[in-house]
Amino acid sequence: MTTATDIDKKKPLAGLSESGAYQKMLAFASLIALLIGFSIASPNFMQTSNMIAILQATSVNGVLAVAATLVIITGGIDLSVGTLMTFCAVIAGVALTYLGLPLLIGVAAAIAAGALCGLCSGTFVAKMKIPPFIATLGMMLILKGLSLVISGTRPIYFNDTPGFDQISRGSLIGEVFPTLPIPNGVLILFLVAIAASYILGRTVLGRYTFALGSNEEAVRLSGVNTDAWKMRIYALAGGICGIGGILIASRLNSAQPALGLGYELEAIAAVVIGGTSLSGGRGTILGTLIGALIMAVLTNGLRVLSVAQEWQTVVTGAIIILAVYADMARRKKTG
Amino acid sequence: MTTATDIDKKKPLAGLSESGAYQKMLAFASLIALLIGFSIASPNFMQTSNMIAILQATSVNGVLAVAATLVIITGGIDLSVGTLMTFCAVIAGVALTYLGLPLLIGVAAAIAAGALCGLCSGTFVAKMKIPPFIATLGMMLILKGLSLVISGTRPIYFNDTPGFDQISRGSLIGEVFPTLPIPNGVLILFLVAIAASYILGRTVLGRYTFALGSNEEAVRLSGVNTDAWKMRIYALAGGICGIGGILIASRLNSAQPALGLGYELEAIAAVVIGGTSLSGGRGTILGTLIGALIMAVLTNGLRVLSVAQEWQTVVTGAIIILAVYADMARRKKTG
Amino acid sequence: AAEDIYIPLVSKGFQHQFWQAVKSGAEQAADEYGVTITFEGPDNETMVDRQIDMLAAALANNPKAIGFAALDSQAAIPLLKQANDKGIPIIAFDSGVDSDIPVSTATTDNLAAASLAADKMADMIGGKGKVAVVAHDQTSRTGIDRRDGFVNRMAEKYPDIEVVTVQYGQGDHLKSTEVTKAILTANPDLNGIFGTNEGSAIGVVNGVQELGTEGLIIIGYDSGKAQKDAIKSGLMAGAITQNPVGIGYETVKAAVAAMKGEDVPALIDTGFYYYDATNIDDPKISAVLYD
Amino acid sequence: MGETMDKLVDMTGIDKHFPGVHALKSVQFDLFPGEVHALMGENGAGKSTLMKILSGIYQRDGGDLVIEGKSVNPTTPREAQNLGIGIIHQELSLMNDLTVAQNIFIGREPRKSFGRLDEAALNAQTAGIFATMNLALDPRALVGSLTIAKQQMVEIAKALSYRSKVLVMDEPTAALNDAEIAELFVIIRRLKAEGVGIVYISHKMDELKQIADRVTVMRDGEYVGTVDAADTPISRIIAMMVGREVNEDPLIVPDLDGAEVSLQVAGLNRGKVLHDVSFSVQKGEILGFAGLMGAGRTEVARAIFGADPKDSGEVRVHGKPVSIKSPKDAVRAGIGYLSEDRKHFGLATGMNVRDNIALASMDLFTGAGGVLNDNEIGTAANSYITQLGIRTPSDIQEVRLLSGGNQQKVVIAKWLLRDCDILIFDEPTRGIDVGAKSEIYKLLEDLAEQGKTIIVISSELPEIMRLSHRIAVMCEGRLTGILPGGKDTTQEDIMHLATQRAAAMQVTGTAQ
Ligand SMILES: Nc1ncnc2c1ncn2[C@@H]1O[C@H](COP(=O)(O)OP(=O)(O)OP(=O)(O)O)[C@@H](O)[C@H]1O
Ligand SMILES: Nc1ncnc2c1ncn2[C@@H]1O[C@H](COP(=O)(O)OP(=O)(O)OP(=O)(O)O)[C@@H](O)[C@H]1O
Ligand SMILES: [Mg+2]
Ligand SMILES: [Mg+2]
Repeated sequence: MTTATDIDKKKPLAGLSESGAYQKMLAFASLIALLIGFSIASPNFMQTSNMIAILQATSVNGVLAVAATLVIITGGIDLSVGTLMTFCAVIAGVALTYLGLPLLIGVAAAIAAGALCGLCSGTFVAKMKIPPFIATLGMMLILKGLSLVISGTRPIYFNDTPGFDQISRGSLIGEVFPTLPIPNGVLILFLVAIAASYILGRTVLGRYTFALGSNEEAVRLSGVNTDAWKMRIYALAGGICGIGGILIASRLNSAQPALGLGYELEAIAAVVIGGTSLSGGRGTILGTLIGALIMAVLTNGLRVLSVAQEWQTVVTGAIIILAVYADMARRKKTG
Repeated sequence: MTTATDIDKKKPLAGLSESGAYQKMLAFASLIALLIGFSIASPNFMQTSNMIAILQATSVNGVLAVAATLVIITGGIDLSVGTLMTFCAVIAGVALTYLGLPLLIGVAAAIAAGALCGLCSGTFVAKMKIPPFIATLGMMLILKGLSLVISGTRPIYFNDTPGFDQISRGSLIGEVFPTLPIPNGVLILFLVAIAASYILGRTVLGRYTFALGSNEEAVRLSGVNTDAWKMRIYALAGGICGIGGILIASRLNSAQPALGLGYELEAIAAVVIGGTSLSGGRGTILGTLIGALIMAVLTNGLRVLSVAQEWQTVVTGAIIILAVYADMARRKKTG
Repeated sequence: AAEDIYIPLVSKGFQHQFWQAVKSGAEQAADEYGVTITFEGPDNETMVDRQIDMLAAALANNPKAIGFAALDSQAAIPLLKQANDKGIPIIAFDSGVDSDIPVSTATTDNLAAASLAADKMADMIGGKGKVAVVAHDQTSRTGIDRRDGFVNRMAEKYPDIEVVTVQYGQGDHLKSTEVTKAILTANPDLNGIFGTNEGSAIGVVNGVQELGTEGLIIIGYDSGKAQKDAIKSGLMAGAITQNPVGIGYETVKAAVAAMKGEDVPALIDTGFYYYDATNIDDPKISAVLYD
Repeated sequence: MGETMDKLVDMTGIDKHFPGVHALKSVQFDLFPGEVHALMGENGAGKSTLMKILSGIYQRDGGDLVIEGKSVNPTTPREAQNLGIGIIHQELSLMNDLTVAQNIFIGREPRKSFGRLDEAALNAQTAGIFATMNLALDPRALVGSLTIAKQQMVEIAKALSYRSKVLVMDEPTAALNDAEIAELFVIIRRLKAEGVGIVYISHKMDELKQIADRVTVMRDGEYVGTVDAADTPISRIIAMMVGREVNEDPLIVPDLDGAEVSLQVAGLNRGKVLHDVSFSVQKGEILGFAGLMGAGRTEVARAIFGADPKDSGEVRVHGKPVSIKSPKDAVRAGIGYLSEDRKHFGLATGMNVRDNIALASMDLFTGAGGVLNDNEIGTAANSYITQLGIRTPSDIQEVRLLSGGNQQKVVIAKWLLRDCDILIFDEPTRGIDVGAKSEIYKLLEDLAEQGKTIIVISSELPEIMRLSHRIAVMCEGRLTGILPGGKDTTQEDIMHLATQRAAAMQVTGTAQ
């Protein structure tokens, strides 16, 4: 007490902020390295249009990765993000095309459906004590099937809803700065990321997200209704997947009911590359965004270089390992 | 310090064995319930030939699930089991068909390749401190690509290696008991399971597998070379995937280089349904076998019932959740 | 009773619109002939062993005949033999099986169809320039045949046309979109793109739309509402269509005939067509298109 | 009835079963406002279990719980909190990834509108609590980066922040040094004056006279009796706990002239935590390490053992230099290290007792093909279970189900089984009951007599003085002196060395 030295005073947030900042910078460094590498390898890579294409390619996976980040910080995992996205797209299709409801209601329905499904997963995990892996794997299959059932295994087109495809493809920014036609989908990703960041950093929900992932039992022993908060986090993640559903439906101007399987691994990969720990308790949205960008740049760059498909896969795998290794090694060095 | 008193010497093994035995029995109960349910629902379900088909369908996934169990008990995860299996099948194809080596050498090459790849993953995890999720995700992609590269994106047929297809398809049991033509693939699965069970339960490697999953740092501070043991476990799991590769290649009489993606989730699902915890430290091979059987029975039963395919997915998801829930609920009741 | 006649169709896929069209043709025939069918296929065309598990489950229900679209031409032979021994006739559809067990095969010649696409493409870009292929799969039979049919034809017949790249989007609309954009980034002077199935073709259209590229000749494969719309609006020059409904229909029809011991032709070519804005409303064409 | 009305807590006939363990057999306990009621008993007697029932974590199987005259049945920690019951758990239960302030106010964060957090208020309120505790700790520090002692202080601050009527302290001082304990007692006295009832659990007998009003003793899950702290000699309380007399043998410093120097450490450096540490220990000697919290004693042990990388320094075992890069090398060289943090570094708590005891010695039980001889492991484990009196239903009980003190004994057994020449014990008796403590002292002395080399790190000066043949004192990462053991050295001598550089470091500290 009195003797408690002043060692701690010197580095107030030592552990977190410093290495945290470093870490983000490092993932960022990998990203920059990739960008530079591809620019040198192909003169066509570094064009505004291609940069915008990369950003747009990030948008859907980025939104899903943000959702996955929330769940992963609680110490869980969400395998259902991909098929939930599809399910929400189908719900939007049913609302807008089959029922002919107004655009806003369709969008709201998709997000609400996402939140509801997230709440289901959350209930399975929190109340029924089913391990998140199984609960969300089950949801992944259920939603995959339901998307097909509801849509009648047919794509639902949004041709009757003018403006729907503009949600993702239009460019509000481009209208103001014509030289920078960044599509709305990218804008939405950033808004989602900022909101999620804010929730994580500044609200009670965010505080409990980290607390649950850090030591759930301790939180429970402190008298917090951990189940209720966990369900809310899963619901929030589900709602974000709903936004992802809107984004993809808008981009394809249709709800493709068979899509979405495999997207979960990509999203989780982005999260982990971004430095979020799968054991929970720590993670950042910024890191996840960078992780998603790394994946998108990698995929795009290899394609622009016309690397043979089979080698694209090999190189992607190797670079994912290397990027995380560089991160690890340097994090270790800086303490 | 005197007496360790009489605190219930009466039930010596109480805590552990009982609930342990219960748990296995419970997963088993879910399996039996499924079998009975399907038998009632369809007279065609409970035929010898269909039971054998179910066993046959379990064999490959079962072997992969056994491999995944080992890694999961250490507290890791192995996403590469599916593509590693394929890679090993391709290696067998190269050895047997392209190089024309003798059968046994081809089989050995496949298993050795598996062990080597497992060792790579293990090195990434143990030495380079890359989270298992990323290390094995990277390996999954690398191996997927390499399988295509090595095979020239074409299936490799084993038509020149007579007897190769008998490894999985033949039936030694059937030769002795003609009414019970259980294919060798199933036999091999059981042999692999027994061996893995033995290793987990009776050898140092197995003991460290559990210890690493329970508290790696404590094991390291006990003077154990944790890195080396972890690498061995990953290598063993890789070798088992090699056996899986032989099984599937033999069953298809060909190495299909694009196969394997998505198999990892099924294998992990079998592991978790079987009661192994994804946070490591606990798990059984018997449980994993039952988990794999539950998946296979479910898939087969729904098909025999001619349930529409989209509903099959929904029902599978729901039953996976329910099976694990029943397990959890009763485990909680029995303490 | 007629309901007892059970004919399972084990397909290569299920969710794609193409397979749904095959399914609808099969159901149509099933109605006509008063038989019960089921239609199943794995999630993607790499899952050879899953398809065999499906075949095994189908056999358990004592079918009278089986329709089978083999993912691998050899892998299922033991099971097919087993069916044959039980006297269950097998009708292959979509692509063949390396065996004489199937009594009939209802299929499209994908190689020839893709060559036709190459001819049309060459014609439209004036016999010279650069083209690319967005294919749906690197290893499946249809993926290989359509890619090779197109690429080989170009190499053989049109020396001034260069196929600059073949890339794969798994038939996933979104992935194919990104693939297309990357191809266009790398090859700004591209003249045409061939998309080898519905998802790939839509992806190409999407990618071109998002980049705002103009003057590109796009040829697609199969149909679907989006592709038809793109052709009508001129975004897409045209597409190859098979006759999926016909494939399904003919498969069941042949199965019923074989089951009754009637003679069935060893090969039923259900044909393919090139369609564009000019003939899309032709009754003959619109009959083989699906939404 | 009148008396029960005054009582804050009245527990009677409390019964609790766990699978395989009858943990509480009709136990009674009561508490008045403004009193410190000590709860004593051997490891595994059921103290923590009884308090967990009081605080809503476990449900009792039988008996009555009356709070302020009302019969209650709290089923969650929150319900107990609402009844005015706060608890400091024996095992730290903190969220390492959160800051100190965030931990303290978890579940009660100051909020602005829309669920927004008021982080400034959070930190200010935490700073306020620390001020009343006279504790210098940054509210924004990550809990995971703190030493165990500071984490313990955070737990205490958290419990205080609830302003409970009943405060349960389950071994709050196990990880604290004397100065901190003194500060804690100031807080306890203040709370007493405010009318708070305090349940105090500790294995440090000397604390009873300082702080307790009444003492209740439990043994084997049964109530033994309640006595007045002031009038009852400690030896009587110990006898109630253990069921027999415990005799303290005096320290006999052996003559080690000419004995082989078995461990020699020279010029050990590690970052900012260790500066040029050199010492040597002889065969048959017990070298004590004293120092304040954060003095770097644990760091020395970990660096020797290879648990952390060292920047420089030489280690010689039996005169021969050894290169120790990992614990594996250390164990191979015959060095064992019992960590101060058993939960994180000592035990695989999900595994059973027998495997934990054998964890460092698996190679001794490994036969051909890597097959383990489980019977031998069981036999060996059981011999230590008997020797150390580890209270467990069997050798295959999971370690996490043992009481804290018994877990500690399991770790000790692990290193005894490994049979190292040189044993470093870091806080070996943390959380161990008096009876067991004296057994462990005897054990260490026996080991030394058998020719083992022993280093004991302890924050309890009496323990250091009771055991050490020589006493090494550390301060701020430096070895400030080595004192002879026995009567010639006083506590003041040790404290003098332990604080020697504090003044100097304070200056450099502020200068930085
Ligand atoms: N959850 C549990 N499951 C099974 N047994 C338990 C459980 N919790 C405690 N026990 C057992 O109940 C008995 C009492 O344990 P408790 O933790 O109350 O002891 P304690 O008096 O606090 O000991 P210590 O001084 O070592 O902390 C011990 O034998 C312990 O092994
Ligand atoms: N993992 C760590 N990373 C950085 N610094 C550490 C770490 N562990 C301990 N320290 C610092 O090292 C110094 C000594 O550690 P420690 O408190 O363990 O010493 P000690 O003398 O063993 O004290 P005690 O055992 O009483 O806590 C302290 O200043 C502490 O803050
Ligand atoms: Mg206790
Ligand atoms: Mg220490």
